[in-house]
Amino acid sequence: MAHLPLLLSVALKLGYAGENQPIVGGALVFLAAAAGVLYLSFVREEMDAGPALKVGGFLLLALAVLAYFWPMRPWPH
Amino acid sequence: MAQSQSLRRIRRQLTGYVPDFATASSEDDLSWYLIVFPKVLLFSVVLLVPFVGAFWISLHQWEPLATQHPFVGLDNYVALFRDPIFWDALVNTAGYSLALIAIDVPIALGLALLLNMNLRGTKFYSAAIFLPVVTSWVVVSLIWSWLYNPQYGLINAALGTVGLPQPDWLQSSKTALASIALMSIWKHVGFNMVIFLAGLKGIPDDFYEAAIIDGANRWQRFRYITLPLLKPTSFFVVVVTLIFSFRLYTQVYVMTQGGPVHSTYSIVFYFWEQGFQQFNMGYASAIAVVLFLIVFGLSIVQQRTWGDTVEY
Amino acid sequence: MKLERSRGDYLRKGLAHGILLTASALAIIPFAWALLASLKPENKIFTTIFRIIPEDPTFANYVNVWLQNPLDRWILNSLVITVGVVYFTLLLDTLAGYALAKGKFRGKSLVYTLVIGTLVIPPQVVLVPLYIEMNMLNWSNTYWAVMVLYIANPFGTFMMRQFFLTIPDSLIEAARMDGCSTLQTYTRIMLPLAKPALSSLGVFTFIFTWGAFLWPLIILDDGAMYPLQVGIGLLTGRYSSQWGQLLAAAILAALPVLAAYLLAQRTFMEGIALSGGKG
Amino acid sequence: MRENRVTRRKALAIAGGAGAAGLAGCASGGRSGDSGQSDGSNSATLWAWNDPGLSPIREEQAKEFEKKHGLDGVNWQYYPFDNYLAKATSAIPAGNAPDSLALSVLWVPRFGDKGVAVNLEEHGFSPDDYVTAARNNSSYDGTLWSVPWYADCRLLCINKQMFEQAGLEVPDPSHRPSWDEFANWVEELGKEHGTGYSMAAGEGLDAFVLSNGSGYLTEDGSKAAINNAAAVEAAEFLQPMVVEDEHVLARTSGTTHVEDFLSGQAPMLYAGSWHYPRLRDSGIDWQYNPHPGGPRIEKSHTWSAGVYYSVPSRGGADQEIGRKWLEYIDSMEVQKNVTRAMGGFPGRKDAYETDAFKQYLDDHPKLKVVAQEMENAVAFPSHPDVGKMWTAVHTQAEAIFQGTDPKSALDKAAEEINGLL
Repeated sequence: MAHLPLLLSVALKLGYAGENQPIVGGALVFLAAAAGVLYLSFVREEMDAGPALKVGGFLLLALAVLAYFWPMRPWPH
Repeated sequence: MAQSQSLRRIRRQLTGYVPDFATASSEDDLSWYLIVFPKVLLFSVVLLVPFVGAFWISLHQWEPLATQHPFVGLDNYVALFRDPIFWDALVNTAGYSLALIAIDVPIALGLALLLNMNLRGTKFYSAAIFLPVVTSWVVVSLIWSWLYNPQYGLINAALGTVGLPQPDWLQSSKTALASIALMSIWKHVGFNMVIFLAGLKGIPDDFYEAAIIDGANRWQRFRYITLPLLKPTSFFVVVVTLIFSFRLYTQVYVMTQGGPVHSTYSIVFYFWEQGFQQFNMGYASAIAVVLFLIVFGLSIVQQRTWGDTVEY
Repeated sequence: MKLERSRGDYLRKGLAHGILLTASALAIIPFAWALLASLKPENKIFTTIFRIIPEDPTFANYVNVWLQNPLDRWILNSLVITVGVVYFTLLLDTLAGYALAKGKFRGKSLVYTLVIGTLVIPPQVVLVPLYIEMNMLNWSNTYWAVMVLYIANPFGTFMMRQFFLTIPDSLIEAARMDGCSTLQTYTRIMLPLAKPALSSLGVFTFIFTWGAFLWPLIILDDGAMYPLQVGIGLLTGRYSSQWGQLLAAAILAALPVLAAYLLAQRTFMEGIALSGGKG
Repeated sequence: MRENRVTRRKALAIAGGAGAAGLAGCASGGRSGDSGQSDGSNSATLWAWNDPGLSPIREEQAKEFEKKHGLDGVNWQYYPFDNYLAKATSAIPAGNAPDSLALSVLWVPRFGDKGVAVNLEEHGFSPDDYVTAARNNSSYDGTLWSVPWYADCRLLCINKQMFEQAGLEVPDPSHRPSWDEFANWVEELGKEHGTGYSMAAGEGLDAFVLSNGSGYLTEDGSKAAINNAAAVEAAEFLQPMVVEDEHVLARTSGTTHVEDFLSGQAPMLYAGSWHYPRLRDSGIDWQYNPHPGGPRIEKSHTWSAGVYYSVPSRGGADQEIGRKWLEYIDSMEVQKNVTRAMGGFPGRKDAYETDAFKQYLDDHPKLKVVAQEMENAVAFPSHPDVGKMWTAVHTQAEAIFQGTDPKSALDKAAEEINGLL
């Protein structure tokens, strides 16, 4: 478990994002949520997820990308 | 049965289901502990341990910026029971909670009954009435502190055109708490209405058909079918409303800061003021512990008397 | 007899529509007023207070609030915190609710009393001890510290327990006979059945977390990390609040939550039916 | 029924894995990002309660300060005023203190008393540089704990147009009305416009009590004076105007009285010098006048508060950078432009003599009366529990304006204050 402190500090770094830094922690949260929702709506048949859940899954993926790239957008902010 | 079709759907899938790996695991406690463990760990570490910490702080004369905090035992609690402002806050909060339970819950039930008639436009009505629940307390309190302005607020302007008296709302100690309660009911009634509406949809129609055949009029049907069957829903609504109303804080903080002459002090606001404004965190934590005991007692009593089982 | 019934029916329906219309109007008027006030230029908000419809409506306040404050970042922060809390709340609360409803293990009633106990603790009360705890973990000023308080909220567990009580035990026996472990019964049978309850718990949690104010303010240090509600709180100065921008930000803050509610309204309604219907 | 052949173990792994990753991510510890503490990076962290009007000036000053000392970053952290103490009392003991923080006059004595602020007299700051009110506000127990960025005072603000409509002659801006003259104005304006004067209930009573020579504490600060004859006289003067003829509005929440004036509802306002920017842009024909003077003394007094900066002595603050910030705030370059920047008045005495300040007053005659009133301004009582006294008196003020007998209400406030001494 030697790399636990490394994992800890890296994971914590994700929890904070400065003024114009990419929100890595946020992207991870959106990815986890997207993975869960997409898994439930496409892989688990019994859920017979309606369109809202499926669209929601992809929306979360889009948010993950947005969270990562939006702070680094070229135009001035 | 509202969810009977989903039950049938699951059974159909189950029969065609072929488990393709080792025999079912035995019904030992381990798997249940594994399931409940994450949540219990989380709320113990994040809520219970800090609450025990708050109790420990309440045994000290804890001034946030001081370096050492002398142990004082139960002095904070003794001072608390002799403090008139604490009793004011307790009476105000109990009154507010009673108003919510006595007015908010019946109105919500009434609206739910009307919406259950499946008139045209039900979706619009339920969305509109639910709108206040969706916005945050800070925003709603800001908007209403303008509407309540005695001189140029919208409410008094409307009352004026109809010739009704124009009360001072938040400016007078007689009507301040009532104004906050009125606004809170306006914001919260949609929440209870939606829960009641769902409860009504859960009642099977064949009960009503049988009653109509026996010639039961509208009131008898309501009295002898709807109300008893709604018991678990009302239990859920009253418990949530009770717990929620004892947390009265944001409206008081934004609109009146305790209101004219302690008339809108709530327990959590008094806790916040003592702990974060007046530097007596020990005394404030004692207030919090007493509040916890009161509401915890009330919810246990409520659960014992009402119980959450239903007889068909 | 037929004519009587229809006139009585007609009258009753008219009355119902009347009451529902007034209730809806009362619910919407304050927001309509706030929307109209937010269209007035900043220095005219008070001087033209009596005029409800602004004579020179302008979107200046919306533009200013967007340019002068990191509103885009605040909205993103709110989304990160809210989506994170909703996801983990649904994940953990359904598990705990299922265990408390259908589980057979020693200490179940103790855990249930603990749930009721923590449900009753007002969040403001644990702020200082929790701040000290978070600081020991070096978590202050991170998303995780904000989220953890709202994920720990046992309201979802209480609600899911109510819901899972309505599932007849016969169904679980059937699943056990087919060789599902406790966890598999959960994912195979319980989750699909709980879909509506999941959506209502999801919307309730989304609304509560979206409105979070005091805890994020205390635990976060950097203005760029603030969720939207705390950002709006910053627009109220001690002596000079920028009312125009404040109202504009308030309207913008209400839109995502309203969208979440309208999106989930169908399953939302069905969901509470099951949890509230039978206890 | 379609049979899904994806083996459950793999599927479970994906869902479980994704959730677990997220969970593991937040179960970890470690120091948060570079929020500017004194850990090597040469940047400053400053706190202030948020005031939308002041933020632009603060950003400007941060840039100049950064250039002057070659720092690689000066970041402001703002918190709402009501929760500012909650933030400070949580963060400082836990080691997240800023390098310098703005304090209200109600908090300076507490920070001094608990030794949380650095004693500035040991670092070349001397209390005699400051105007009397600012000097008393920034020190406690005879020691200087903070440096005034700007000081302020309270005044009367008049809507000239509404005055003329009521048939009253607009007074000269430097004229201090007596109580009777003020009562006559309120009477005439009330008849014409329905309302004569709008004030904050608590501070409004304080101002009239001070203007009659009384205050929270006696001269030597040993006993409560809020219930002495002069104070009761002030309360008995105000109460009928609020309760019976309702020509005076006693507001209980923060900024409503200013909004009464801006919306043309109230022709006279209990105003502060910091309201100058809002009044200037309001499009109303207004002027400041000195606060009415009571019968017992010839020169009236009003509170002086403002914004004061301190350096935390604990909690990981980089005191060296903090002191540099105080020196910058205390520099003539900042003090002489304070009024131009945001309508506040300099804390430093010698800033009043500079040409920049004098020139600004000539260009903005309405502020001349504020400069005149700054000499009469009185500091808040220098006591760690001044916040509790403030709440005690203001609660009783609200009671008086709801009709309670003034003497018994002020006796209760005095009893509470004596309990704190």
